[in-house]
Amino acid sequence: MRDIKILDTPLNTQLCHDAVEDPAAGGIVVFVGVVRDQTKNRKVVQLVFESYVPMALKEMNKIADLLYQRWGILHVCIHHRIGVLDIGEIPVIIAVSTPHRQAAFEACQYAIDTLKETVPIWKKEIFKDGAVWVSARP
Amino acid sequence: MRDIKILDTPLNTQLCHDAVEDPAAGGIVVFVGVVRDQTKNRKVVQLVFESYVPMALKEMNKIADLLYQRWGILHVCIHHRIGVLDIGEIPVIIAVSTPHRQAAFEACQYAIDTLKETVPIWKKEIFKDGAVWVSARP
Amino acid sequence: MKINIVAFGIAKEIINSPECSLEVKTPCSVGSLKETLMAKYEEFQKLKSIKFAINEDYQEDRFLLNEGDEVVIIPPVSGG
Amino acid sequence: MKINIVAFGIAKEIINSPECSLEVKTPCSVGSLKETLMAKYEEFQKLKSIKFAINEDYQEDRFLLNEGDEVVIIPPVSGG
Repeated sequence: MRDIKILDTPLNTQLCHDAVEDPAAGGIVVFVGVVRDQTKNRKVVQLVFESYVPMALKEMNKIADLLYQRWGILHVCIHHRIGVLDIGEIPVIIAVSTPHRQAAFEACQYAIDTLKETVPIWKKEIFKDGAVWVSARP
Repeated sequence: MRDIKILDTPLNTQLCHDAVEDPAAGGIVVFVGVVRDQTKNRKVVQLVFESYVPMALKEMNKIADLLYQRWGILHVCIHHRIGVLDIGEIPVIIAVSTPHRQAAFEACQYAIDTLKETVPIWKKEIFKDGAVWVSARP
Repeated sequence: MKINIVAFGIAKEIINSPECSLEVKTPCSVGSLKETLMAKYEEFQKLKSIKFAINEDYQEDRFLLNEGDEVVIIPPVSGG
Repeated sequence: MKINIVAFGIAKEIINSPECSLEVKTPCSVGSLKETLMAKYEEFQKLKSIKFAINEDYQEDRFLLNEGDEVVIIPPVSGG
């Protein structure tokens, strides 16, 4: 089962965990991204995420395909939030279940690393005195 | 903050996640161990966990010490359950928060790998026609 | 032919609109569309990278555009 | 001296009790306690490994026991 969504409402860790439960699962690894209060020692006030949604879902599904092929995972849940997020809120959750735990760690880490490289979602950091689209400039 | 417990009641993923939240956290990794329905192709009915509790807590705290030293984690939560568990129930949850995600993955995986080597907790697999203390025999 | 282009993130700010259209020669590759765009909006040259999605998939410079393709500028992504 | 020993997991089944006591010569190391125990309960020789915790810490064979120490047999652990 795969549960891949882009949502404009708060994400829920328990929900993503439950989505990948299975009697054959020995391990579940959940990665939760959190909005930090600072970046490069500059205080962040809020983050704004926007996405090219249909393509983002397509790319997230490509990641899921690869997790099944390469790690033989049982289930994957990827939820990404868009809109305005405050410090401590959750932009992304990835949950993976596998028969043995090592594969769950590897697959989950691969998923978040790849998501950050390929999925068309953009983050703008809002500071007290300005705003920056993350990663845009060299 | 560290939240290290051995419990004889069901574990809760959300609770362990919440225990490691922090405004400075960029990533939270949660490992959830689950009772599988089989081991070496033999159908498991139940698991029984027992522990030398005071020493187990001491060893779990040693693991936590190392996570702080080696990975500079922000918080860790380790909950281990004892008693009789059915298929799909959760014997262990480890949640780790760090400023950057890579450290959270590494620290969480180190914690579960080490827990399985050093913490005095024993698991008995109950089959339809017998029972085995796991790992005891060569 | 006329190519309609959708922009997100910093690309939207650079063209100062969520979309624009460019008149290009036929055939037009992704690569030459990129050049045309960078000439018109010089700010794009300052980005770390710029990719294009055609009908919801990344495409290389040598990919040829058809009229009616959904063309989206993909500046460096930063999800997660 | 008399050493009281607590057992968990398969060790509890081998000695058929959650605890037992052994009479040992003084000084007695963890290593010689282990030998005494394995001689008395031969089933321990079939285990993958056997360790001892003295007052809630693992101790090596050369560690010397004191009367009143909390001694626990630690068969192969399998938590998680």
